[in-house]
Amino acid sequence: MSLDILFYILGGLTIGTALMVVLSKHPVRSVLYLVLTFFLISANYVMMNAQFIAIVNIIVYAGAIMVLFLFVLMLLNLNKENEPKHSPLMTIGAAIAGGGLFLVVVAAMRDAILAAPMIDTNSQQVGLVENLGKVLFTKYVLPFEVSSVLFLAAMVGAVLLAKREKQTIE
Amino acid sequence: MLLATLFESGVKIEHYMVLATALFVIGVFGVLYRKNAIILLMCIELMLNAVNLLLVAFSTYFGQADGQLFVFFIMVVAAAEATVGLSILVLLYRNTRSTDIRLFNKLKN
Amino acid sequence: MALLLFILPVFFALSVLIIPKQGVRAYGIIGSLAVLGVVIACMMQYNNDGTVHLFVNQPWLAGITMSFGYDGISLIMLLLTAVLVPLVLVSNFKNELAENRLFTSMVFFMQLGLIGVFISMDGLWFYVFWEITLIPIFLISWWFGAPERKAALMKFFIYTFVGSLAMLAALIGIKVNAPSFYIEDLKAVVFTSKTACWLALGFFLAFAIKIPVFPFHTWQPDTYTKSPMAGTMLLSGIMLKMALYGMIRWMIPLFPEAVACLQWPVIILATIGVVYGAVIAIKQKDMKRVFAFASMSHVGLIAAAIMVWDFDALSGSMVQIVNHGLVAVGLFLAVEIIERRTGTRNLNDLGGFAKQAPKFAFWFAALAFASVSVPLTSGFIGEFLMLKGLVQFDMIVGIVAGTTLILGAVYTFRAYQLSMYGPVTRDQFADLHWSELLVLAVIIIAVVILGVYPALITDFVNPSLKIVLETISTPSGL
Amino acid sequence: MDALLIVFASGLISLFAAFAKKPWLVVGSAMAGLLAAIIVIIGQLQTGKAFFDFLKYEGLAFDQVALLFSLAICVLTLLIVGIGYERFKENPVHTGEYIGLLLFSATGAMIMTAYTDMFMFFLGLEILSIPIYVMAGSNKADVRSSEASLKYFLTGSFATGVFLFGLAWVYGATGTFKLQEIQLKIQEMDTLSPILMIGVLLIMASFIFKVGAAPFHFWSPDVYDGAPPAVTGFMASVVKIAAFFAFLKMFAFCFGRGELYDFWKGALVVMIVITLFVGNLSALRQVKFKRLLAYSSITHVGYTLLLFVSQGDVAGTLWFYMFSYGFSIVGIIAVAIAVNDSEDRIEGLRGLGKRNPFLAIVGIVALLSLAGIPPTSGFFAKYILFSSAWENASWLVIIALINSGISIYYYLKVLVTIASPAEQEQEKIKLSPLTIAVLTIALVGMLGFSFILPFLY
Repeated sequence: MSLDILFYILGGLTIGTALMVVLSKHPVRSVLYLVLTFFLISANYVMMNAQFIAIVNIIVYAGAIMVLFLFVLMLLNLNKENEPKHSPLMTIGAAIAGGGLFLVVVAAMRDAILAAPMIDTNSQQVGLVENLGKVLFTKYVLPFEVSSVLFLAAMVGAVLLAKREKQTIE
Repeated sequence: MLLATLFESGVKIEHYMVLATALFVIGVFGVLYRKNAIILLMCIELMLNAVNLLLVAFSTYFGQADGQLFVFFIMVVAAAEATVGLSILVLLYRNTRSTDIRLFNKLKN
Repeated sequence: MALLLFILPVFFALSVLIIPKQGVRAYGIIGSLAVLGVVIACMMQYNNDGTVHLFVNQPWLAGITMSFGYDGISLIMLLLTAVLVPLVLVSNFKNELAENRLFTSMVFFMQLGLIGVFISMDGLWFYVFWEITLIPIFLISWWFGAPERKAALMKFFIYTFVGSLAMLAALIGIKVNAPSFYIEDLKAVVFTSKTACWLALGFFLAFAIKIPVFPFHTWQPDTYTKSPMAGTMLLSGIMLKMALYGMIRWMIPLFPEAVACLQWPVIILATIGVVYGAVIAIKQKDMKRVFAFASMSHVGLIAAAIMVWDFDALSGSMVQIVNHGLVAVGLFLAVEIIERRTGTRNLNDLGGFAKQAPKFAFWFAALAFASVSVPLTSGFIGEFLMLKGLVQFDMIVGIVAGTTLILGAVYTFRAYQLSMYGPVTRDQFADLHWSELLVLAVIIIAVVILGVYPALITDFVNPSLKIVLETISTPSGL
Repeated sequence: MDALLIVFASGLISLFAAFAKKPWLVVGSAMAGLLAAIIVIIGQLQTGKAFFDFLKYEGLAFDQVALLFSLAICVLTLLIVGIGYERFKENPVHTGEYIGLLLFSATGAMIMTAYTDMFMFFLGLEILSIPIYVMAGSNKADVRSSEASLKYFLTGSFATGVFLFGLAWVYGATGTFKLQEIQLKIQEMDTLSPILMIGVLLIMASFIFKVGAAPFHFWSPDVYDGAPPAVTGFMASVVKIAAFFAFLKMFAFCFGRGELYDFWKGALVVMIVITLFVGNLSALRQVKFKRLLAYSSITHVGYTLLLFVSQGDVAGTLWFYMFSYGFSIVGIIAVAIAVNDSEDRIEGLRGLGKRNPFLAIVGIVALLSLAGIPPTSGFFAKYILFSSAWENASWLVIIALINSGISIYYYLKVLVTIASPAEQEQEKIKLSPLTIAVLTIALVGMLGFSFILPFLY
């Protein structure tokens, strides 16, 4: 029963911080709320016994990606409230679109038929590093290798875009 | 292993499905609502995280590692996307001194 | 041998682009005469049993077959094309246009398309060549037409293209039920009469726009007046005939079930066109417009006669197709001769040329007589046979259509009289250049010979017409 | 797999070759790599053997169809590298990065043709997209280019998010990421799970986003307009081929079960109709050349979507259609690059016939092919496409034909602008031998592709 309550608290907090990301006017605050959201999501992962993903989530998202965001915000000196008022029409439109999507998905969930769970011997250990590593380096070794192409491309692209040209300085 | 018995103890997969959907919808709402490109990027990250949550929930439910590995790859891609997205923003900021997407309308007739 | 029908036009169309400017004139005429030679050789070889001689026949992509061949009907159309193209080139001999490489090249591409239309025995190839003809004629008119041509030509292109799309839809519609696009395969498909009517309507729309039949004619006068003379000649001389040929070869044989529902509407529309064209022609000031509407009137009669689907009427319409092709080219040349010398086509500004240019007066008069189908010209035979068919079909329709004889005389001789007689309006009017004389003489001689001895055409086409008719008179499935 | 490795390796080599600061070396190595890949693919098609056959790899299967699509991707990338060379040369510092990214993107496209599980599909999609986001903004001094890049990036990654969300639901309903198993699981279901339907719908929405069909097309005119022309050509040809084939594989193979098909077909049919009309009617009033191309490409997306409701050899039809469309795009983009009008007006094409007759001919033929006028391969492709869709959706084909009729107006407008003489004398356009070679290939492709094709089978 206590777990139930724990879930509701965690879930409520997650949604709350996520909403704050969207609603807060100050970009830096948004970033910080997002970091908080990621921590809460990680907590959810731990509750689901997916420790590895929980750790990676904190390292990659909260640690690397969000720091990058913060860094860019500071670099561009964007840490001020410069966003003008939204037109009410736009707000209502966005809210209706989002709400509609939510309702449709939740309605579909109500009589959802999931695939049969195939909990077998090592289901308790599914989220542990050892198990994931084994699957990753046997079954999914090719995607793993291929993702290096992705990183290479992203790296080259980022360098190409962010590098200052000589003529722009002159 | 108290936590591992979660699914037997009352927190159902449905709860996570709703939570993930809510997070995703907040992300979508943010993309439609906000005008600052950097915050749009953050909202997209939020959407991806909602997907991750959903996948992990399914993966645990099925007792199968594939879903969690997919999450792993989504993180890889999210990192790459964030890098590229932020460098595009830096580039644009250099040209326009702003990240407000409403200013980017040079392409209209 | 018959493959040369494709190879020669392509060869000349491309090679003319790289030869020196002075040679273009002669080169173009030589090329078109070479094609004429090939066509005549094909006619010699043809044993006149009325069947289709396929010289290529093999399957190709996605149910399309490479089937090309000819029978009597195709050969007459080929001959008409092959005769008219050199005439068009010769009639431009004095013009700078004839020196133009692009122009000559486009004429050859046009000829390629026309030949393709007449020898395709595969539905999709028919469509392909049908569309191909559109591009050169459009470019000829676009590049060399009157200054304010643009809107009219756009209208022309879009109109005809949209019509063709209807035909494409109909073709796809039949093909779904047939193994291939080969004409015999398509003919073998049996439809309910409702489907057949819809599909036949698709074909009819394409043909009706090109012919043009009454409510679809609005593109025609403007396009004719804004095109250069060569373009107008090609349009009215041969391109219209594609549609008439298409009716005989494709529309009715493919959908014999649809004759019942299409016959009356088409005949009525065509007959309205006959009278309407003639009446409008009488009121025109612009000479080219007179003959544009006249052409609509004449061709409407042919379309009506084809829809009667009677042996004599068909035979007559074949004669009239040839006759109208020749005469239309001649009449537009006459207009061009006047315009070239005086700079105007307005009938009110013209007059008195008969005294200054007696040779021109004579040949133009001969053309006018041929146009109104006096006996001894081929038009007489053609119109007589067609009207006979129409009267047999329905007395009232026949009589209404028959008024074309009287109305035709009115507008033709009005145009002739206003331009050639009356007070002299120009200080000088040079008589015919030899190239113009040649064209007019060839046309008149051909028309008279065919008028005296129409069997030259009818003997050739009748066996084939008989076969086409027979396949229909026993509708499969009934 | 061989060709995939070759293309990737030549992308790497191009990156390093750039240190020599000689653009021709970079382009040369890229083209050599692509040529080698083409030869390898053809060899594999002929013999059925590949060097890397002995490796078993999860997630990729280069079967006959995948090889054919890879071939199309390599050929078109080769042509686009060829026509883009002049522009790349202007900025020699970055040639290596441009070409390298283009080749990486082509690698991603090839992965998308051969994927058998969602892992590879997703990675392929991203490897395809991320370099294009960058390439769209590669004209760094131009704000419009950066803007195009941002718009493409935002919509692209948003679509990725939507796709993943849909995929997660499909995973929830089926419990697997493998195409084969997903298909099996869906077949086995007694009744369709609602979350599966939600998943399929979301995946379809992301697909509509990615290919730029209405109602999610708003980004594509801006992006096509702002990106450098060669990149626009790449987006219109290679990216579309890969995206269409990959999604076709997914929808026709996995989600093809009767009730599910009826479910998404309904949504798709509506979108096809909207796409056709929106693309065409917006194109009618464009005055800028690349924007016109963008809207016309939206219309073409609409035609191509007909394949999803067609019968028969759908993949073969798609291949033929996209290949001949790709040739036309290469031709028309080459014209845009050569004319190099900074304002990109359609009027800027006036007098092209005088400035360079060969270019004018290529442009005219490309327009005819786009409009689907015989005897260009564009016509035959369109015909085959329409006739395969006739059986299942004849009224949709008639709507598509009506739209072909509308589209003829704006193609004709451009065509006659090319054919008309200019008011004042303009300087002649000189083409490099490389461009001429590429254009000749494209011209042969546009005119002769459909005639060669039967002999290839």
